[in-house]
Amino acid sequence: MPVRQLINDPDEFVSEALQGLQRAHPHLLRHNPDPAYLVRADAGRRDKVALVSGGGSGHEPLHTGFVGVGMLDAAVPGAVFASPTAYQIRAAVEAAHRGRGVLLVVKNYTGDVLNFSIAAELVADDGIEVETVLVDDDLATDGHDEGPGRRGTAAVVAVEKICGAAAERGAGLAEVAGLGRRVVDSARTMALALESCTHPGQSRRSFDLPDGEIEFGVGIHGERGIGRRPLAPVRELVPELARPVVDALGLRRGESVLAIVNGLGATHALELSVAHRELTEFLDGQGIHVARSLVGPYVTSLDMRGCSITLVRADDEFVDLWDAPVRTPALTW
Amino acid sequence: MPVRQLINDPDEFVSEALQGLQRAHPHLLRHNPDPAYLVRADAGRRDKVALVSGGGSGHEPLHTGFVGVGMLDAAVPGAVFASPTAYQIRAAVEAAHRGRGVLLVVKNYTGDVLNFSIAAELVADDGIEVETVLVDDDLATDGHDEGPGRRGTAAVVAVEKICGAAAERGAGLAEVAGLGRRVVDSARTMALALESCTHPGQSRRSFDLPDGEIEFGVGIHGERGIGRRPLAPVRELVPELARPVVDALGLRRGESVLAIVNGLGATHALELSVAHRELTEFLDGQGIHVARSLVGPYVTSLDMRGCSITLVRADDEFVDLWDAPVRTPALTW
Amino acid sequence: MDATTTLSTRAWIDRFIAAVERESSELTELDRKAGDGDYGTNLRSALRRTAANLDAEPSESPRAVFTAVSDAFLNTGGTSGPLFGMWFREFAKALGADVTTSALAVAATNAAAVVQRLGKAEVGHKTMVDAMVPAAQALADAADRGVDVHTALAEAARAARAGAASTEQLLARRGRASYVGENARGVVDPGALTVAMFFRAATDEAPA
Amino acid sequence: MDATTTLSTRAWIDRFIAAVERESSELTELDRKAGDGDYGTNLRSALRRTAANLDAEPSESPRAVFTAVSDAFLNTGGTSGPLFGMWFREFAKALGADVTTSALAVAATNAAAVVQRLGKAEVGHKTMVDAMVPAAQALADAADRGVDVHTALAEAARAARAGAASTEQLLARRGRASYVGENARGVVDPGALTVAMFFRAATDEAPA
Ligand SMILES: Nc1ncnc2c1ncn2[C@@H]1O[C@H](COP(=O)(O)OP(=O)(O)O)[C@@H](O)[C@H]1O
Ligand SMILES: Nc1ncnc2c1ncn2[C@@H]1O[C@H](COP(=O)(O)OP(=O)(O)O)[C@@H](O)[C@H]1O
Ligand SMILES: [Mg+2]
Ligand SMILES: [Mg+2]
Ligand SMILES: [Mg+2]
Ligand SMILES: [Mg+2]
Repeated sequence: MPVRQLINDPDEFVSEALQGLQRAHPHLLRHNPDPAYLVRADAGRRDKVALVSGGGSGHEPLHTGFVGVGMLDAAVPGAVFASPTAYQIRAAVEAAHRGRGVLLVVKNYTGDVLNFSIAAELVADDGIEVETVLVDDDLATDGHDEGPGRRGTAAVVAVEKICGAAAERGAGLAEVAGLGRRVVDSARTMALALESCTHPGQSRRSFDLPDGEIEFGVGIHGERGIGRRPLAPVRELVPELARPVVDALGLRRGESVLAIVNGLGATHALELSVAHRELTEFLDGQGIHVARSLVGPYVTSLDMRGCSITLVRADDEFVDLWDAPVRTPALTW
Repeated sequence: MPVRQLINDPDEFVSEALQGLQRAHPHLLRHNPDPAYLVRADAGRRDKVALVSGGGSGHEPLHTGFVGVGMLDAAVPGAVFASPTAYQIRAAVEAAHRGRGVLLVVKNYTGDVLNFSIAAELVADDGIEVETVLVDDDLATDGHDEGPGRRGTAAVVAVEKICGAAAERGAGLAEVAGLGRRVVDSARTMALALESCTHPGQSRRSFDLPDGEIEFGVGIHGERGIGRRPLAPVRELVPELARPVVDALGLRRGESVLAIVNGLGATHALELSVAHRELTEFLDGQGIHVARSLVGPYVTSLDMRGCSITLVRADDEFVDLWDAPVRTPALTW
Repeated sequence: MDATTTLSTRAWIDRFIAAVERESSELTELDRKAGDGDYGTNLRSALRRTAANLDAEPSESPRAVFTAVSDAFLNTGGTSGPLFGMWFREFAKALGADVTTSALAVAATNAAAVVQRLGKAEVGHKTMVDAMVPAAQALADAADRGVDVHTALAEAARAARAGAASTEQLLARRGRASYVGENARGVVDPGALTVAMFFRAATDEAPA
Repeated sequence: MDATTTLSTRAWIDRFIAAVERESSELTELDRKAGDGDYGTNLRSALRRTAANLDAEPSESPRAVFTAVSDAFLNTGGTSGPLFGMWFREFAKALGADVTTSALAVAATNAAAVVQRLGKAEVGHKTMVDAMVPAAQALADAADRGVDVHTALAEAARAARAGAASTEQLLARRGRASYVGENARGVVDPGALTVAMFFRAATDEAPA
């Protein structure tokens, strides 16, 4: 018995969702069915550095929900939890290019890195200037010297927002890329799951948790985390997430951060608001100032329950670009 | 074993969430802890009709997420699924009042109707002009002549958006109230649940569904609906929801609607996008034009899985007010 | 004679609170049989808030005392909270510095009318209204006959008690008890019983 | 002599496709033993797309044929799809109107280098690289010696096959097979085997 979902055919799930999203935002988005990508409705105007991101589906609103003014120019979705192809990415980059080069924002996963690198070579051969920002914020995967490095998770939202704002203001490719790398260097994330997730059409969650335990240090593909911990009140769980992030960034009293309290999919808004309250209490206690917060399901892992906490060390430039206007399906201000 | 949630104490859940929401939007919202309500940060300027709504919690972002410019001036949250008190509502109305009267937007539930009516009398005695719009869009509860009438569900978002825009533009109380009643008359909703919800701190879902069945015609308080139906592909389920709505409104070929595809809590964005696709396919087939769509979790029922579909017969005035700027935690354009 | 300096409103409310504290589990039991079982809790929390309000701003003025009672009920959940809040509010409005029989008659008559308007219940629907209306009628009769406040309130208490008792054999037409059909028969409505307790407390001795 | 009109690139690819169709379940079986079991599916879907591309725009030019192959692989998932896409792309770049031994040597050398750069695998890491590098070396040697295309490709095929066979006893250091540790020992790497099949197809007879 597959898990109950609003779905037709698992194989058509992503492409039907793209159609549905485009139809909800016809003034913002254009949908190319094959190869599949979403691009800004006003793509083609030769006026700015274009931002392109993508990756496996199942993380919505990331990335498709961030296409629009002040953020992404195109998003390239793969199948659920699977990288888009290099060919898809190349097509999206070509559609998104607005004459001033393209920034690729790539979460650090083997398939994404490979396909985005290849796409970067292909379009460079076609004469489009490309830079890549690799996002690797996930602290749970830190410290393995020889492996693929830290995974990319919710900090990608900050990278896309801040770089998107700079591009919209007219910054050049090198500047936007440098900014993105600075955001990556300034950001770390830690996540926990109260319940794992289910692939469309499958009948079982990706892992089961014993009574009274949570999974600590999860990523966004339903994989196990770095360990089991006792289920505890959120006022204890949030500091367990935030403390290592503060330490890894070396944040000190008096510093400011952008904070992202991200729902992993099936976490209710009330829960995320309470988690945000606990985060502000914790950071207050550390003398760290929350300059801006983003609270909601932004980088999901299908129907996983739980949350991640991302902190980005914030200077005035970051805050200013964070505050700049943005108009996308999932983020608008 | 209570359901796994990011929670401290069920009794503090709502008030801690209010704090967390306010801290995420300090420039938009002010939080009054006792009696509990949220009010626009710029409340008190004597310049417009004020809109106040509220009801049980557990439906977030409704109503607290809609406080801000161009929508609500105050939201009054009760405990989970329980009405706020008359006293709370009175305090919120007094804080929200901006010199030109107050519109109360009330979902049709016994407790809400009672407490909002009482609050209306109390503040009228205090010399504040008040009008009430009762929202009763839920088709599943239609046709019981003697009972409490249709429940109020997701159409409340359209009422708050459209009335909020008119008030922001300077319309008078009678005009805003009349507009609200016209939206209510033009709107109907139907919902289905794939899985029921769990009260904070409780260990069981409010009802269980047998394999292969869904609950049709649910409301937003975890109560059973009007019947079981077979779980089917979303391309069949969405017309089952939309067809009775089209019929009840007597929508004909060539007419336009505002469409709300609302997630009931734990429904993933991909699923809602696919549901929206199916809705546009269905309405296309009926010759009905979707003027605007809103797709997302707007009126939730804790962690229920499923969706509701609301259609609002749209004229130019509705579309124009729908498009007017809004700036709230959960709705901004 | 109509005036009374002997009736302290504050003492009346204190006796009422004490009576409810004694009976609250029985009241809850009635709501459990024909409702959702939270009645006693709702009522006690309103009255504890009342006591706190009165202690915070002590006053003997009937208006101030009943305003404190009304505010406390309006700050309480359930169906009974707001209805009692509006009921007591009419007492605050109608009673001046002194409590008179005719002012009580006006208060109780307006109060029953407000509750009926808001709750849409008639006598015989098995609600608090079944005690409120006969009590108001008794006070109006007493005012017509010019009897003193103590006698009038004793008559109101008897009428309210009879009204409450009459609910035992009724099927409920309003409130949650209306959902349980025949199962509500044989159960006195706790809201009506509370109204009777309130009037009884007016003329009782102070609690031990 | 170096030029060849006798080697039809299109026929070469057709034979390669046919060979993969015959062996795809064995290839998948190898990936199941030391990976996630989708290798045959990934490869077949790329080659079916190749066939469709070639049928849609028939061409005998080596560049056009290898571009079609490359595009199809770049449009395919998995790790092997994009790596093979970039590998074949170097063949498209290096081969002119006629296929020569020296052009093949350039193609295979650049192609192996691209795959190594992107996949960060060395010879001995138990990947497709273990067949690509010796094949490129064989073609470079053949070009130095000035041997004809058929002979050169036959030498490349032998080198690739030996390279693929060498993976059987290795522990994997790249790709999913690296997650299974000792369990990968005894399993030939399917990517390397595919490279050998590709060179073998160059000089084979057309399939029956
Ligand atoms: N429509 C109504 N009008 C008047 N009184 C009512 C009405 N509905 C319920 N009541 C009263 O409220 C009492 C129940 O109160 P309470 O337990 O607080 O409400 P709830 O049913 O919301 O839990 C009933 O005993 C009855 O006297
Ligand atoms: N880093 C790498 N460099 C070169 N080849 C690799 C690398 N990783 C894997 N491969 C090749 O890819 C093959 C597996 O391909 P495939 O099954 O499509 O990938 P996936 O592991 O993503 O399912 C392996 O047999 C190996 O030859
Ligand atoms: Mg009750
Ligand atoms: Mg109750
Ligand atoms: Mg594989
Ligand atoms: Mg695979």
